[in-house]
Amino acid sequence: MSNLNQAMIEKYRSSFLNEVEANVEEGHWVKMCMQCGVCSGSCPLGPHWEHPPQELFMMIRANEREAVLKSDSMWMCTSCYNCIARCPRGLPITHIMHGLATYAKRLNLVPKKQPTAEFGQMFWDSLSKNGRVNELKIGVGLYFKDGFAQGVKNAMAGRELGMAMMKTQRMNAMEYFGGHKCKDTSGIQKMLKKAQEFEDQQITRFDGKEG
Amino acid sequence: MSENKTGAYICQGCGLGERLDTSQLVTIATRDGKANVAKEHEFLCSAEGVKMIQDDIDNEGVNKVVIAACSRRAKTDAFRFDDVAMSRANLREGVIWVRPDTDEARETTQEMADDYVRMACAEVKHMKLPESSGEQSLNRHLMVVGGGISGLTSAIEAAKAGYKVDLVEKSGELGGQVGKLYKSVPRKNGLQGYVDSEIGELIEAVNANDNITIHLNTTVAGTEGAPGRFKAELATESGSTSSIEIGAIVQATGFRRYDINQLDNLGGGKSPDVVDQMGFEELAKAANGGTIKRPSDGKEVSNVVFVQCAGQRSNEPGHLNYCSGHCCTTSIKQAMYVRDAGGDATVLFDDLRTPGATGEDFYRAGQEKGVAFSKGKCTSVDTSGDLKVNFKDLILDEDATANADMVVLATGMVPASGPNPYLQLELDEAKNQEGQEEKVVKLEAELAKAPDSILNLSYRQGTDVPHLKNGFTDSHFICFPYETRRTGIYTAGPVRRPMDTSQAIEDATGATMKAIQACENAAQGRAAHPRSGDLSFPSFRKEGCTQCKRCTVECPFGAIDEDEKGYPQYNEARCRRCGTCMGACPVRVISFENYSVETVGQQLKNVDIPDEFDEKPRILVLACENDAYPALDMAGMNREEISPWARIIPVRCLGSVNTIWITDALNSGYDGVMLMGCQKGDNYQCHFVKGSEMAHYRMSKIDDTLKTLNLEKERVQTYEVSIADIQRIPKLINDMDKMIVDEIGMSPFKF
Amino acid sequence: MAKKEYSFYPGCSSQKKASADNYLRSTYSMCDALDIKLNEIDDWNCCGASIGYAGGGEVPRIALSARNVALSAQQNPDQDLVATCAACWLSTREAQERIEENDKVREGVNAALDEIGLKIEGEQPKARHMVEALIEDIGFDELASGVQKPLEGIKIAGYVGCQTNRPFGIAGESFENPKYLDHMIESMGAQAVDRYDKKVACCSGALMFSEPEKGHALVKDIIEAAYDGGADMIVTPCPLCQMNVESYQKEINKTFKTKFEMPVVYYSQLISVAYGKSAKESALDGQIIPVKQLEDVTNK
Amino acid sequence: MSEAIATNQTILVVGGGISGLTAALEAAECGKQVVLLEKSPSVGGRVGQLYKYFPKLCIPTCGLEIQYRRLKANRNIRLISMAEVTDIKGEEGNYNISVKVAPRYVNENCTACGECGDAVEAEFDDEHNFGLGKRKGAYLTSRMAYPQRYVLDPRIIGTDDAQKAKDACKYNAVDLEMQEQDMELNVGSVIWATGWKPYDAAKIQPYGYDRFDNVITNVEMERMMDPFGPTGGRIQRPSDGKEPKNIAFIQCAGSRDHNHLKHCSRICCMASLKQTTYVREQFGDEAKSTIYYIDIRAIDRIDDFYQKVKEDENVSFVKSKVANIVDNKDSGNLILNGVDTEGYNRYANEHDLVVLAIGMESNVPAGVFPEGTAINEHNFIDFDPANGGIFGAGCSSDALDVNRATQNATAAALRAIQVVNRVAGQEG
Repeated sequence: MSNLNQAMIEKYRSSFLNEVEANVEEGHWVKMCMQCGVCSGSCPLGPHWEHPPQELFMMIRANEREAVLKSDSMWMCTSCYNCIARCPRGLPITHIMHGLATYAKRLNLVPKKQPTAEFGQMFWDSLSKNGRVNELKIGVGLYFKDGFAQGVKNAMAGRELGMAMMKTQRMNAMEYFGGHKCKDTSGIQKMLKKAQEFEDQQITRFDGKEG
Repeated sequence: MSENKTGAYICQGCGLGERLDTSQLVTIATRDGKANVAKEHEFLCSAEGVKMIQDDIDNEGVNKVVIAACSRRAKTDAFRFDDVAMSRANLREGVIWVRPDTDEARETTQEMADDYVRMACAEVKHMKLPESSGEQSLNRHLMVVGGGISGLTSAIEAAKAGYKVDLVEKSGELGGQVGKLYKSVPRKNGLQGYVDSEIGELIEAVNANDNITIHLNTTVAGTEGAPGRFKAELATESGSTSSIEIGAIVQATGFRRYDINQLDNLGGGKSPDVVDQMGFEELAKAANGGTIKRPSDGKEVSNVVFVQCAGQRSNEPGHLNYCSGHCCTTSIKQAMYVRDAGGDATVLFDDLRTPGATGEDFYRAGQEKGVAFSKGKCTSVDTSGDLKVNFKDLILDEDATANADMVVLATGMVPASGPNPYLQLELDEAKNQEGQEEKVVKLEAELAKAPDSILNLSYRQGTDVPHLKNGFTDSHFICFPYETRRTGIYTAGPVRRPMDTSQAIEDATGATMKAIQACENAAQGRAAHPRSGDLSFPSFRKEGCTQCKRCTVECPFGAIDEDEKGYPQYNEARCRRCGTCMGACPVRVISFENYSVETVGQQLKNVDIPDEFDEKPRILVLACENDAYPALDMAGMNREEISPWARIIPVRCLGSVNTIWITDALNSGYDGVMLMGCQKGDNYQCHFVKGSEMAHYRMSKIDDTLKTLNLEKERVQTYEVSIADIQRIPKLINDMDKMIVDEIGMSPFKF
Repeated sequence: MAKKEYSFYPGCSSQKKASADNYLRSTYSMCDALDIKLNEIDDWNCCGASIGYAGGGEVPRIALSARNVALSAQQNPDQDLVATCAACWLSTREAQERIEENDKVREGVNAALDEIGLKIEGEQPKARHMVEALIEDIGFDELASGVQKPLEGIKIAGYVGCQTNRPFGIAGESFENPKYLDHMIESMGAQAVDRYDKKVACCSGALMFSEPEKGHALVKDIIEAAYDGGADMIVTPCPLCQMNVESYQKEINKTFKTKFEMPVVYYSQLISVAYGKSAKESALDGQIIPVKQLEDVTNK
Repeated sequence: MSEAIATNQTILVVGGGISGLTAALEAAECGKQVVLLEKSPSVGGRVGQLYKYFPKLCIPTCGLEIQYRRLKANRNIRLISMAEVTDIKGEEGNYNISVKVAPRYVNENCTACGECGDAVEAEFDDEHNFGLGKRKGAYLTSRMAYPQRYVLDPRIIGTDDAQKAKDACKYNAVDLEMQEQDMELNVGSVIWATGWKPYDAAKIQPYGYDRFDNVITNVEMERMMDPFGPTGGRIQRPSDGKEPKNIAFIQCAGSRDHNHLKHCSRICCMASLKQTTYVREQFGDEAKSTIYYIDIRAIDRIDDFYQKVKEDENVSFVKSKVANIVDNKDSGNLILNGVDTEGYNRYANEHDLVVLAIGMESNVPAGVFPEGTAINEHNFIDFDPANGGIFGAGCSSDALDVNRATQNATAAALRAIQVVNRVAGQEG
């Protein structure tokens, strides 16, 4: 899918807003923003956003495609839904942020080593493999995502917590060798594959004005 | 007149009986006030009390009634007697409620009451029941000037109410600016987006209505008369003239387009592809739903930038310093045209102004359609090649450039009013004075730029309706939007203030309401707002008149003309009964039946002035009946203490205060005189527009009089007060008291 | 008390020896005390949680929830689908909404479900959070009436967090100052911290794993505000909140030089204890920071 | 009145605020018979609660005084206070109106001498002051009250206080036996002008009106400025009575918001601009006002007022919808969190007092109008042929300022006159 980005650039040459509207989950809401900034002010991780949501919306309208899609900002969303609850125009901002992140990922534009993107991918991989999430494997994976040495360091630091979790029966070392999973994992995988195919078709088939 | 019979009725209720010696008041009414009948009643406003008075009117021939009880503002339902002159001595709010209930205060409180009874008796003695002047005529016929949306609305709404209308339109067709629009902003349900204009149906309805006569290619060559009896000369382009008689006039002359060439930094006049909103409408109309083609080369427009507030809300020379109110929704509408034809549209705005329910919904509709909105300040439009709009993006805080096939500048509305009538008068005056050459040059230059007259009024005070600001016609624009300064002539639509189509329709309907009301009032000889229903009107004693023209100049409403000999010619139906003419008259020949130099002069003269050694000063307070007097009433309700030396007389307007009252008061030994009127100036609150200002002007010259009398100038003070000055007004009076007692001492003019 | 029955969706964390093992155990204990029968959906799958977007697109994510919904309808027809995890509940509800409102999504989801012989059709089971079921189907008064060991003298900060509260929340409650958890605390005989400032603040959710420093800062404020309010413990309806607020206190203490040792429990534990269940049944042994005051109650 | 227009045709005006008064007076001064209903004990409505009008900073009661004088002088208007319409049936030219009149317990004998008010002990929240102060159980709604007649609070009926009021009155004006009355009116046309109410500020949860004493509404601020109001004309903090010299104004509090009122309430921008001048008036150079806004809607000619306020260096403008407010528990100050969207500046600004520029909620009731009456989703009465002879006026037709409300009410008067003229056969 690496040339999907190029394809989209060509297709929506004049308007990133149209591209977002067509391809980003809930993207058609972006035009409804009236720049009040309540979302930006409401975000718990607000200070860590280089471009807060309302500014991202403005950048989308201003055709600042690269800056938006390569941004680290929407990866700061904790899914707290404060912005949605307060937005006077009813924009599903949380979902739009998720959608932008998803879209950036599909176009391969996510900044390298974006921790939430990496973590999220591990999470997804885990659940799509087993139908359920293996907390331990993700945890360990997270420790080692930046290499073995860093991983050992992280693991040492988190050891105390790990022990506590084990002790309170809230983590099980055996999880690493199997653990919680659905019975019909193959069915789930088939289902997800089909769903993904359907979604891919949407991007390449429709120009966004449809549906 | 022997038939005059005065009845004075003194109330004992609400504590008056306990606080005052009412039997003494009866004696005073009879002895000093010369009342033929004087009675006390324990509860005068009760059914029995009122009946007692009514019986005297019916059976004893009482035709002048003095009610000595509460304020004239209270119990008006009870004390309403037909066909008698009435005066009210305010003993409750004006006396016992502003004085302490103590033994020491008893004597001076009684003196106040005594005086107010004397004053009321004196006043009523000089009052006459207003009678018809014989000028009235009923003419249910309006002239509407201007055939745009406002004028058409006015015509049809008047016709629907059963009135006849002459609709005068300068151009060859009806519809005005709205007629040139491709589509309209809806008047309701803004979410539906733009709608078909209603103007076509409206024109049809006007054409089809038998009550409406349409005059195209026609202007008003002359207008004379007054509400109920206006005469207008209509002149057609071809040179023929006709004359119509109408009861009232609605001026709905709309607006002119701001000259886009003045905005050359925004590309105005430099590229045919930079247009104003009306220009864009013309293109949209030509495209009729298809893609708009740009003027320069006919290319289909796919990207349009709308620049809001172009040459507006700005103090730069040549710009309009106001907001035209409609341009945000208009640009949204036009951006929708572009979106619907498949193009991109960006609106560069500072504050997006789409107020109300319909407005905000329309904004959302524009967003739904994908119109891009950017808070940005356009710095320039580059017309050298493809259009480039340079702007500061205020949200992203960066300089940005947008390419565009076309740029639409949201320029403002310039009111299509007539010339400011006072310019010519000012010029005439300046020419007659020495050393005003500079002013003459300036005024002449201004006049040269002035538009043609619209109404060509034959009024003494000029040809057109006065302006308030920026060429918009004058109105008391918060509570009473339709009070222009020319009674019976109502302006509506953007000539009055900038507005959109929806508001123009409401405005024109409202103005029409006032116009038909003016016809009805004129038929009855009744005053228009704010002294609605007043039947009194000014007249003058010709033999005393010196033709000084003060009255004709000072009338805030241009109601008084001059005859060929220079005598004032009153036009009762134009008059608002403020009495400014009466106040202006140096020889005191102007009066109303129930309000005159005498009715007030006799009141102040009938106050008992103790001699100098009693150390009981007297302070005359002349208080505007609309603001100062109600404030004093409310001071009473709050039991604010007021100096027992004050004697308060309500006046219709401070403009009606004749300096003779001041001189008389000082001559008869008053120690101080206070005038209380409303705020003047740009944000005037005077309901007679100029009354308070005129009073201040006259009083600025009173110092000479004081000097000749050898009196301190502090003894006469003029104040701007408001109805909310419930504590301040008593304090002003008490301060005057203190100043007299502590500083300047008693007047030497006591006998 | 009439027996109530729900289709139960515990979610990944509420599995045996998973991070909210104590939630699962206390929930069963509480339901036993309240005479509620939970019919666990057989072979339920992960909801995708709030972080799923990083790996899966819209349709795959919604398909995950749709599978659970379809299974629930199949296995437990006519029963409300009750989740204990805020994210599970939220994902399910959102998925249902999206399926209802967006034809394209419904088409895609059903195409995916078709691969495993399932389908979303007709009226979907109503997805509810456990607290919603408690409040709406039982009510505070009735909850209070069954209390055997009132939690007297215990002051508790009701930490509602985000996803149980927004965007859906509990009917009739405000987003900024929901009161239901306070009412629940009071129903159990304990005292709720009045004006707990961080009641609806974010614990950083899933970002605690990827952005721990940022997460710790948020949690620090949440605990601090509880101390400011004089709380003995925090109670929460969300497994991620519980985990985030309870388990990082040592690290937070290191970073911020604080001395936090604030127990964080589930409402289900409060109810279980107040209804006379043992410490073990109430899963008090699942606390990383021991909650002595509740243990004391169980020993009464 | 002229013989050509029938005088037995009546126009009903519902609501005695500035719009209803204007509509009633304009019609009556045209010779029409008018019945004017007012729900509360006296007319005047919202404008009677304002300290000053924008942009002239003049006094609202000044205009009311003129309207009252016109009302007192006009015999074509029958004013019924404490009256509410419960049902409208019929069609243009012939409506049957059901009216409920609440007991005032004081008859027309009342001289407004105030003895009953002095005698009664019970006190209640004063509606005129939005509950900021108290009033007696026997009271005059305000100094400007018209009809100038006392009213007994129904809550004292049956208590000793009621008897005390009765005993105190020398004029037999207190009538404790008064009952609610039903009334049926036949009219030709209806002008509906029941105005607006301030949106319930407590519903705007992030601003904590119900949690923080020092968050007030702009209508409350108007009452504070009244020299005889609950604070004696001083702007002060409800929590401690201190002078708040650093005040935040939050625009669109409940307006332009799909969680609350979707419409723009139009007046609030100008109201806040105006109120910055109050702050100046009271605290001079120490006064600091900050307006948090989305768009400043100082529309049309009065934009110059905005320009003037902008020149005041102690007034600042932040383009931002405030995200939330937390309080500083020690000082009672409030910390406003948000983002200044012009250039993305995050702020946590501390202010002494927060004034919510509260939205305007229509008072148009449900279940009163004939089926098919065009009442839009914002609860305003549209101008629509479907409405027959029923016309919304003032803020029953849209969120309007006083000028537009009076203008609109004047227009409504003409529309109603057209109906009764048509009925009388004087058609166009």
